Amino acid sequence: MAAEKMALAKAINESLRTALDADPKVLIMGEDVGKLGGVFRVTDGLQKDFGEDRVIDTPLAESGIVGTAIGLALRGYRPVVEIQFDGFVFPAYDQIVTQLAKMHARALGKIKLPVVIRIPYGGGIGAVEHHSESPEALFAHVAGLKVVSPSNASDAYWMMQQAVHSDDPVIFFEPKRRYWDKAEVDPEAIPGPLHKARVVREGSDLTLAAYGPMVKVCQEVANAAQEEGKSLEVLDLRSVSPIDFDTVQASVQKTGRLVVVHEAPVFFGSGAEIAARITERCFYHLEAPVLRVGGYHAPYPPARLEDEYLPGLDRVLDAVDRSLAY
Amino acid sequence: MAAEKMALAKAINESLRTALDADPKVLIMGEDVGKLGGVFRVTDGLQKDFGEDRVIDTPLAESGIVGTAIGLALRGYRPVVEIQFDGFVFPAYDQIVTQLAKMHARALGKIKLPVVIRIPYGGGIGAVEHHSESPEALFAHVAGLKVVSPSNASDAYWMMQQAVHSDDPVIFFEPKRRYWDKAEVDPEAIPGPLHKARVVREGSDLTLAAYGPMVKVCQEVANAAQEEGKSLEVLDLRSVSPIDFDTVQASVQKTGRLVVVHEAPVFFGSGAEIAARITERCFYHLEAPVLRVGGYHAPYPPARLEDEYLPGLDRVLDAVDRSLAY
Amino acid sequence: MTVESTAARKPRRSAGTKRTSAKKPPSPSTELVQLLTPEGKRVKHAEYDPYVADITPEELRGLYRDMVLTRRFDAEATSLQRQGELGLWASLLGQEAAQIGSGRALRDDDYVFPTYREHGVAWCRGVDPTNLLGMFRGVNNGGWDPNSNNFHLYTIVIGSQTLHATGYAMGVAKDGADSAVIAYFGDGASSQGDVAESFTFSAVYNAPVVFFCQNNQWAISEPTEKQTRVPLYQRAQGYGFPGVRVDGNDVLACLAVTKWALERARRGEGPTLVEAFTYRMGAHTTSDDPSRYRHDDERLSWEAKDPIQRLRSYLASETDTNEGFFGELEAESEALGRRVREVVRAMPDPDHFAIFENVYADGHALVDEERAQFAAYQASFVTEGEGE
Amino acid sequence: MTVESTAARKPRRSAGTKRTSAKKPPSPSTELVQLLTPEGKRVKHAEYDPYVADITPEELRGLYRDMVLTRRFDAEATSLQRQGELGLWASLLGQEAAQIGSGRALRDDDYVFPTYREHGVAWCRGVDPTNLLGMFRGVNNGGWDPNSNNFHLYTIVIGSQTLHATGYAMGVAKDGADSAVIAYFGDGASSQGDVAESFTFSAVYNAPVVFFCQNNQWAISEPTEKQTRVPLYQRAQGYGFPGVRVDGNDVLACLAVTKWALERARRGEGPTLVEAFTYRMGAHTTSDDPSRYRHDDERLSWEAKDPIQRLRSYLASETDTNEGFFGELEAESEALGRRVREVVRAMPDPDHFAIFENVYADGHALVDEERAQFAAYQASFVTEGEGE
Ligand SMILES: Cc1ncc(C[n+]2csc(CCOP(=O)(O)OP(=O)(O)O)c2C)c(N)n1
Ligand SMILES: Cc1ncc(C[n+]2csc(CCOP(=O)(O)OP(=O)(O)O)c2C)c(N)n1
Ligand SMILES: [Mg+2]
Ligand SMILES: [Mg+2]
Repeated sequence: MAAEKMALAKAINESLRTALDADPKVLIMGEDVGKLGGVFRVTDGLQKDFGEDRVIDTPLAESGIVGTAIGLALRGYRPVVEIQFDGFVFPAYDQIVTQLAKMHARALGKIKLPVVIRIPYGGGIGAVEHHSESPEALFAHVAGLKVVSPSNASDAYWMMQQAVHSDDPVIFFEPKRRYWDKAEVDPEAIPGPLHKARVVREGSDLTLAAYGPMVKVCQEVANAAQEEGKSLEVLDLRSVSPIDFDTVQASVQKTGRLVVVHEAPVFFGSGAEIAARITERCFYHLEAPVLRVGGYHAPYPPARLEDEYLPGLDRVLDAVDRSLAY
Repeated sequence: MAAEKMALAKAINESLRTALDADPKVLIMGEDVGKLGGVFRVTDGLQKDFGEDRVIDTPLAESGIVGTAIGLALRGYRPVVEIQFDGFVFPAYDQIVTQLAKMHARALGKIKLPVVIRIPYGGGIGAVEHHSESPEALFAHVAGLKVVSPSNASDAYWMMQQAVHSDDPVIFFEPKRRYWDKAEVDPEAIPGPLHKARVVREGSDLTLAAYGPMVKVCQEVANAAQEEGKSLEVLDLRSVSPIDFDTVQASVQKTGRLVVVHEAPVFFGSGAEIAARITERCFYHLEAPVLRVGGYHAPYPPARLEDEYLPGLDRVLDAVDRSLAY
Repeated sequence: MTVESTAARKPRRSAGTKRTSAKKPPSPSTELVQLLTPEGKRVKHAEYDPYVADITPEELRGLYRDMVLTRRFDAEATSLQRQGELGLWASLLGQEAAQIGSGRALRDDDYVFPTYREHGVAWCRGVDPTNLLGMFRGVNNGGWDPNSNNFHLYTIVIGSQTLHATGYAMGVAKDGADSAVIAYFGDGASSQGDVAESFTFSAVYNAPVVFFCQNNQWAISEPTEKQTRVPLYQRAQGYGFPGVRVDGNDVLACLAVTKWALERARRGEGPTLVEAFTYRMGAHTTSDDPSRYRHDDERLSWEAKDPIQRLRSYLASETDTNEGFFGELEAESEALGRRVREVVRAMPDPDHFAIFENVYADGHALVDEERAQFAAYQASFVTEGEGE
Repeated sequence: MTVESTAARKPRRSAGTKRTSAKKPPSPSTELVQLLTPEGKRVKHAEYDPYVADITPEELRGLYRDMVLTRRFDAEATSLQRQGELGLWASLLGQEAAQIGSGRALRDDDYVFPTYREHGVAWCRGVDPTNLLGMFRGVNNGGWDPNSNNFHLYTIVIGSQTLHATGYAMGVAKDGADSAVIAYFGDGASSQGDVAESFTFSAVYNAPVVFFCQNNQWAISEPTEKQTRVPLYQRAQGYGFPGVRVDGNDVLACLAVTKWALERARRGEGPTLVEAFTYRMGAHTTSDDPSRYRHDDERLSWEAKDPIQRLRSYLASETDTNEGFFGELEAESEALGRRVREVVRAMPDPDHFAIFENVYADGHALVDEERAQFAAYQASFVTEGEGE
């Protein structure tokens, strides 16, 4: 595969294809991942090319999917599991939290759990209930899991490669509303470390930190702010566990201000952890408290209200203004 | 029942007895809650006095317990469900998060879900794996749930009364290592609101905020600090969702310093949310960043290591010193 | 010492040898309860005939009407989705008999726990069909009061509602009432742990609940063989209650079998599993493209078993139903379609503050705080003219 | 119109009327596979005799020895708990035949997924019994390498391991290997959704796994009737694979039935459920007090069916086993007890930094940061003398 412009969903598809090709132990599992290619077509064509033994349509039972993936990992396989939508990961939560996350430690390191759990997440696609949630905090709080989320096709390709190669369980959150956004993917490039944040855009007045679907919003915010003469630095965190606090710290020590943006509810969300830790690390540099923009403490609303619920250009700009007003 | 000194476990037992007596719709459900009276004897004697129809030994299936409790609530019952230990709530997590928490909103308010889920939680009792965890953050992040934790017998009695009367689902975290601690319980007293924090001890130099099992530790810390001439204010938050930020704010505006203490891992824990919000509310009052003392980002360790893992007198004092050093 | 060596050893099979694959479910023909053949001929059934013995032609026409109107409503919703009025629609096309047969077996005081596809059952319960569209339009997550028709909200997380139904039925038993509860779920759902747990709980507590599985043979793109290697109705046996497979395209059989199961529940005989063997004639939802995973001939073969056509044949040949009935029904159908269209198009978007409503019954300080912040934020956009 | 009125209506029962309660499971006698009576008499069984047909007296003595030593180890652990050397112990008292019979049916290349009570199976796998004590002492959460004896770590969350076993078995089948996997679980565990899902997955993928349920009739304080109203082995049928109930106190029958099930798996015939009908003679764990919920006579009646005594009777009356064997075994037993005692008492507490070890295989920045903070904090306690 040569360097090519492709959609984020396609980049993950290509990355999975590369992984299946490179290692016979890699498996794809999930509901409708076979002939259908998944409801978002992320696994399109893989069963056709790699067979039903490696690209496996499972019974409709998420605990069963993750539980058997654990067993397959113990047998030496490297399963990449698809959860069809964010809101349907909870039946598997017990297996993820009490088994997948803890088994390596339980065995004093003697066994490894190279399982990737892919979860299309977030809103903005006008879907019905349970199809637009952002539950990443519920995984980041749990030791033993790594949690990542790419914001663009190139990262999606590379981060999936790295997730599959990781000997730890990785919860791989895919920003579903960006599935169709295109970017150049170069499979020959040498990627940076999986959990390293990326400075998307340099700036001097304030730092915007985001991951997954909100990176694009933050870029738009930075553009809009620039027109008003404000210089915003935009960080793509890429990883929610661990979080690359060093990169955030360096940025905040330069700008003195930080706004964290995510779709998940603010209460007990990623923004809380980032605010707490960065305030501790940058106490004398901060000219304003770290502000958070995210979902409200309410169930994800029906589609016709999601624009009000989700952080968008205006709400982030509002937070930027409030921060700069300190 | 006259005012009486009793253990925290007994106070909950009495509170459940009062609730069963007062309202025929109140039910107790869980594994071993009947003849055995639960593994901690919190439901001791209730089945004998109220019968198997109201104090129900369930099959060994937590999703089933919570799922049927939801159904019973829809039929007009008020189930109080016991999860045997913190680490065993996860099979029920899907029912709690996607159904119990959201059904009232889904029905546009037309149905109510008065379900209490009792969870003995936390460490310090030398138990095996899954018996010492503190998963409260995983519930607080979820809108639709209320999350509380008493620190003493009197609160335990009253907060359980209020939880049973609440028309919302309440996750009731019981500090298992305090089950045997005694305090005066006055069933005639008029309790304050369920989600209001309590100033346990006034002080001027720094605020310690905790809930459940860590309140006692914070009181000991305040005593020890006093001997060194430091005046610490101790808050018992009592509620993790909502959090009584007003009381914390008032205290911090007085002391200028805050240390939050909980057993749960620090990363994405309650301390993060409190630090983020209080920093926003008290930005110009804080003389030091909000510090957090809690569990590490690791599975709860084997019993022989729990003293190192859990926040204790020395670790909290260390944080107090670090805060005061700013 | 190990004893392991005492039994004769089978030679090891070389790596790569295939194991025999899971058996296909046997053909259901012998075990299937059917009262009306696909051609519309009435066949006798010793066990279930009594449950429909005194059904009148009038009532049969009622069932026919229910199915026709449900299908019409469903088609209208599909077309409203195409027009952009709905975000999504889950069609019940082909499952009308299973839903109307079971739905009409219910008494008013029975309680229904549906999935997201029980539009026909909702119809039987008297739920205004336009109420079902709110969630698919995206204006709410369930727009009706469950208690006004004893019809619970649609549940999207697969299988969850079977436990709610079981708990509700436990409550019915506690109350000493003789009503029953019915839980709908699909063939795919049968794999979920929650469904198994609902079997366990209902059996142990002898709860008056009927588990009504519409085996429409597909869970999105997965055929039933991906969920089970034996017919699903057999699942019940291992939990200690009866299971029966009924022709899900035969409204009379569905009516009879569901009545039988409900009466067992009322008599205190506990749960029953009814597997209605039917077929999802359309796509899973309007977002789905079945051409990726199934052949058209399969669907065509099921068209010959159409639930509406078979009752129509029966009505036409065995009862006094005249053409006028069909003509009037056609007109009623069109009127229903029109009304649905109009109501949906006029359905207002929810007020923005609805985000903060009904999160809690007793209120929550954070919700209040966020609502206030939201109000202030919204107010900051007041246009200049308005501002002064 | 509703059709509901067409079937004869049963009169409503007045509120408060009790429903018939769930049926008790029928007595297992007829369906129970037994090769040795409680009195130690060998009974014939056409189907399962072949699996133990060529067993030698030597091998029978081996089974006896396994059971005696396992019981001795178990008793030692219980007493170490009483002495404060262990925080907790889950005794297998009474379940020796179920565990040794099934454990000795395994080949070295088979894989075991235990609960927290399979000390006898661990023994058969060659796991050093003192390794099992680490987690009960609180020095680790599972102290052995699962792959060195194909014996997975103890799993405490009820039922989880049945899915791991199923996945592992799917992997075995993928590899084209002819080994098998065995998953242990209890009667209480049978209610967990995960166990049901493992039945579904293993059936659909035809995975070479044996589900070995030790029905010891209690889940802590709950008798089996709280989990099911029919015998548990019947559960399998509804998922499309065979289930069989074996006398769990008969080591020979457990050996034979497990061998049969394992060979089915090896031949590519998929999963089997074996229910070993046995009895938990002691408390659930050392923290439990069974006097609160069960009568002593129940336990006493099961003492007459003791698994060890019955094989001893058989050995004494039907084989050439002399007293010397029993005497030597007694001495070996005592030596085992002594060794266990010594090893446990000498077991060191883990290094404090073990908290941060093995959280991740590939490392995690936060763990590194917290480890460093912890080190600095620990170092701050260096005594003055050491400090300079
Ligand atoms: C827990 C969960 N997992 C996945 C989904 C996504 N999903 C929606 S419908 C469906 C298939 C359901 O199949 P079936 O139970 O046969 O019902 P049918 O749609 O055929 O009526 C799936 C996988 C879901 N809604 N919930
Ligand atoms: C998910 C979960 N819920 C509850 C518990 C607490 N618990 C430990 S053992 C046990 C009873 C298990 O009974 P059974 O499956 O019959 O096994 P046995 O202990 O009799 O061997 C319970 C409820 C647990 N370990 N895991
Ligand atoms: Mg289906
Ligand atoms: Mg048991």
